[in-house]
Amino acid sequence: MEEKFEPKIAAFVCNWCTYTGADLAGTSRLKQEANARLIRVPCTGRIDPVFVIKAFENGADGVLISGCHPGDCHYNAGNFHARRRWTMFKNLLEFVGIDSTRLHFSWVSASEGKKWVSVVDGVIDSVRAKGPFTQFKKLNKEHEIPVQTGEGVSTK
Amino acid sequence: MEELIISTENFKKIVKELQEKEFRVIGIPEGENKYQEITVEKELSLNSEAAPAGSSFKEYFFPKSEPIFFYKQNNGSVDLFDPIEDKKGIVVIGAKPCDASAMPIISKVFNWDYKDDLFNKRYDSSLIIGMSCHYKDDYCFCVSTKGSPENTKGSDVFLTTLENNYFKVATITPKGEAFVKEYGKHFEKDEKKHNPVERKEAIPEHFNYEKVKTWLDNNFENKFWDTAGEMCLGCAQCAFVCPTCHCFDLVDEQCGSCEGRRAKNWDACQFSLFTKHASGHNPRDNQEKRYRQRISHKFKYYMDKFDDILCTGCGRCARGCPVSLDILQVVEEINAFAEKS
Amino acid sequence: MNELKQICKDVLTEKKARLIIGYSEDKNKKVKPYIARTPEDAEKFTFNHNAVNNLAVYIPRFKNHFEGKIGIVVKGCDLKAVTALIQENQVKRENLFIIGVNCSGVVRDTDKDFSKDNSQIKCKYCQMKTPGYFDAIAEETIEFELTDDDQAEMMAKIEKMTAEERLDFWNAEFEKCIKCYACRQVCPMCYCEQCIAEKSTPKWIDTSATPRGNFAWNTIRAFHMAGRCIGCHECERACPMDIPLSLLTRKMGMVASAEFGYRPGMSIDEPTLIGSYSTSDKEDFIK
Amino acid sequence: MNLYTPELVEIKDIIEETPDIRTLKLQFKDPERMKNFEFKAGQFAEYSVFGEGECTFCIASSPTRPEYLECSFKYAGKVTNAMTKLNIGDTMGLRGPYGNSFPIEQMKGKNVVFIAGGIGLAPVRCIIWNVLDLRDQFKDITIIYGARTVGDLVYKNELEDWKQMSGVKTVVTVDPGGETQDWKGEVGFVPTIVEKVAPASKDTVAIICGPPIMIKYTFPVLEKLGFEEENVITTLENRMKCGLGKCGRCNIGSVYVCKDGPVFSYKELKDLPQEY
Repeated sequence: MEEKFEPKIAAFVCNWCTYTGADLAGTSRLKQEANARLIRVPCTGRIDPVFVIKAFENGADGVLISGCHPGDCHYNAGNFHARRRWTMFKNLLEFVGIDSTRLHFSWVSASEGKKWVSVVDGVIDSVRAKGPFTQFKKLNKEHEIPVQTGEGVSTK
Repeated sequence: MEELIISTENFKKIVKELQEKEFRVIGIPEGENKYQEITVEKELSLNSEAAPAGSSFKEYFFPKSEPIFFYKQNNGSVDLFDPIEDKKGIVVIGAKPCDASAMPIISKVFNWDYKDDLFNKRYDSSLIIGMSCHYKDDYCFCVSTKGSPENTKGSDVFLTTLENNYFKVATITPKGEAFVKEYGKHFEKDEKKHNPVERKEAIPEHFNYEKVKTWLDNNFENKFWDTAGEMCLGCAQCAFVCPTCHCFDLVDEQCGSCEGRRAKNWDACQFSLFTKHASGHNPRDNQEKRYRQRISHKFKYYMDKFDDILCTGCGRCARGCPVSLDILQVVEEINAFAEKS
Repeated sequence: MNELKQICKDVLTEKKARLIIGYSEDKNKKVKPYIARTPEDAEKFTFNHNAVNNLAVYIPRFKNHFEGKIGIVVKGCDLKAVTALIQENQVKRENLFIIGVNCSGVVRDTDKDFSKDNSQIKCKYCQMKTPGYFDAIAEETIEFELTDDDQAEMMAKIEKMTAEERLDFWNAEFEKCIKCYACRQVCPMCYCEQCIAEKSTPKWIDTSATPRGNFAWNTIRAFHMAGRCIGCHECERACPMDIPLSLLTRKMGMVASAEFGYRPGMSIDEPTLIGSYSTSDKEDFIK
Repeated sequence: MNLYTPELVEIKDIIEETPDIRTLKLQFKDPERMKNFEFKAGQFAEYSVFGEGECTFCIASSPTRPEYLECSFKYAGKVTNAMTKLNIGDTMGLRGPYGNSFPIEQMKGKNVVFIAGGIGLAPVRCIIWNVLDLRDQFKDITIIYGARTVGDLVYKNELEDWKQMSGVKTVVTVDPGGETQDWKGEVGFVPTIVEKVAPASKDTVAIICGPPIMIKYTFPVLEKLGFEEENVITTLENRMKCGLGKCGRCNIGSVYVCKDGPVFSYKELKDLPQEY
């Protein structure tokens, strides 16, 4: 059977709401695909757009950024600043060629275990439909170890 | 060797043959102003009236970024892999004298004491076909840096423009002779005695490099330096388009968590972090000192160490500078100081 | 032009500013930035269609609260950069002696003369031929015919592409980048002591001019211009490899005004876009 | 393999000298290379941590003890911080030896004074052991070493060995305020202690290395004691990348510190433009 493409998702989640929400999903035994790798940050306001680009550089096929609902932020205004920053960054990345099927944003609070599961599954399906991000992975060609084959270079 | 000439059409045939023999042919295509690889759709054009290209062709010998080795961690130990060698030889066709003469200059620093084999592998197997130059503007000063529009230094074969786009062929180095012999069928005898195309205007002598050097020898603390580089913004455009600037940086880059490479990249003394120590101390902590370093390295230090001027007077840095900081006017000012004292 | 010289001479003789950043013309008729510290230096000041540089880039370097005011010659568009620097608390208004100039358009290619086809796109939209505020004003504006905006149709072309085509288009452009950082050094809003590209622990953006390093650098530089870029097009003019950088910053400007109705550098006491927030910002893209 | 590719070395031992200074004992993975690796005291090498980069340190061990190569470093930059995470048995890279060395030939038959400050003892330690291993070829030896506090003293046990050695006058000092209750050594900045010890300058070579401020205030003291400028030798710390005269980073005037240095006499330093 042809090896099914398993998308790699980098999920930047805020420590106070979404991380605990994901924890809740786990403790309440909700079934969920395991493609999302969670990266815990103190607040969505801490998420720098260079993290997103670094995630794609390191092989992520999709990125999910999730944090507290507006008003719930442990630091009061972290997600407000983030929201404004994401609006600008989302549009820039779309303009440069990384569209909204690969870059997802969401608010998940600490009590929304189910919502977390549906958000993650939605992201995974959207990225799986889009397929591996080979176009971006090609940017790594000069950094990968060239395999010394006889006729020419074929990277691993 | 009897006088040989060649037409532009025949040159295009040579280009095709070279490409079949796995050579990378570098030249300036029709209607463009940048050295690049000649391909089927990018026809070679040999126009000696054209202005110097936006940047030099040093990137084909000293790339803007090239891998030194690749590494892979495996449980405590590390395996090193060599980069893939680009086996194709390089042939530059239609190189201006100010670009061609830069190659032997930077070859000196890459070959004194330790031999930089990354550079030598490309340079030794290459062939540079220079062409006489009929261009002049306010930024050209090749005559003042031991050069001239007909300078054959650095070229293996030198073409002098004749009318109805023929070129007189002069072989300078044994490599050049071997090339002309190998592709002999494309060259012809000069029966019709084409007369060469004359230069409209000669390039004047702007300064005397010896006087400039003697002034630089003992004016390190002169207050001229406080205002000479004041307006410089510290980008590295002048160093990266320059045919003779050769400074580089060694930097590690990860690819994933346990693999990566070490790269040799272009670097420039105009950058603020070029000489910054890990302790924070920076011997050149302002732009004026860095600009003094740029001028002194080109017109004094390189002569002290390698007896060559690290500048061929192509004027590229002045043409492209975002704040029009003109190296020729700075050196002319120094020349004036030198003549006064 | 001698009106400007006269103003600058008076400012320097009466010590209203310890130096003035302006334009001078060298023997090749090239207009370039120049600093005058004495009235005799001010003799070299000039202003014409070739005065393209945005002199606000020198403010962070020459400002010094102890030694007093610095003078700066500004066109209308340059003043927006000065305002944006004041908005971001890089310099105080009272530490600047602003010498405004009525501008009648500047060239795009400094080697050719000013004409309809050789003028900057920003001049087409310029409503600030006379700078908004100043301490002294010189020159008179001469009406001029403007170039058509070839960038607008380029923007439209990119918007119509699919995501894959856009990524290919931009990767082909970024491939040319040689990491000379002229776009950063010439930008008045790029005043950070240590740019994110120079941070090494961890290495966020590769210093190598490889496709990966170039994509990260050019994208992040454009993002750092979100709601800050005043559209002086200096980055595109300075780029030796002719990458259409101002398309990226222009996109940021369009999104800032479309989504938040914000235009940088319009008024001194307006809070900056990214530096502030509002509880009623749109969030239709957030699930 | 090209001239910038390092050779693999293994960390055999790690000594925590002070909270922010560490000494590594390195051995080439290829035992053959370990045997034929020659260097002179004062030469430096480029130490690589793969994925982080390279940094430049002198080889702190003496050529007379070829079983190991040692280097001491302070946590300052990207690579040195990465080196704090390495442990025994890990692999590093080493390129060298580069640069010139201490003029041990002209020092033979003379008195030698070693003056060092803080981590500056590392580049001087290799020549100290080199001289002590050929003890009889030198007249009397004085070692003056100072650090900010007692905790900052490097090679503590070796300082004790040097104190016990006959014919070696060892003076260890800490900056005022850096001493502890049971500190028996000197208290004072290195220049003042050099003045106090006042080593004889006739037929003597002084080797000095430490923070620039210490060197700046010690040179005049040595001049007052009658030392000629050619006999005062220091090793210069400049930013380096290639280490072999190609990358154009370490120049002071026409001199490349990595090729014509890092060891310079005070006389040579005075002729160079003051940009280091």
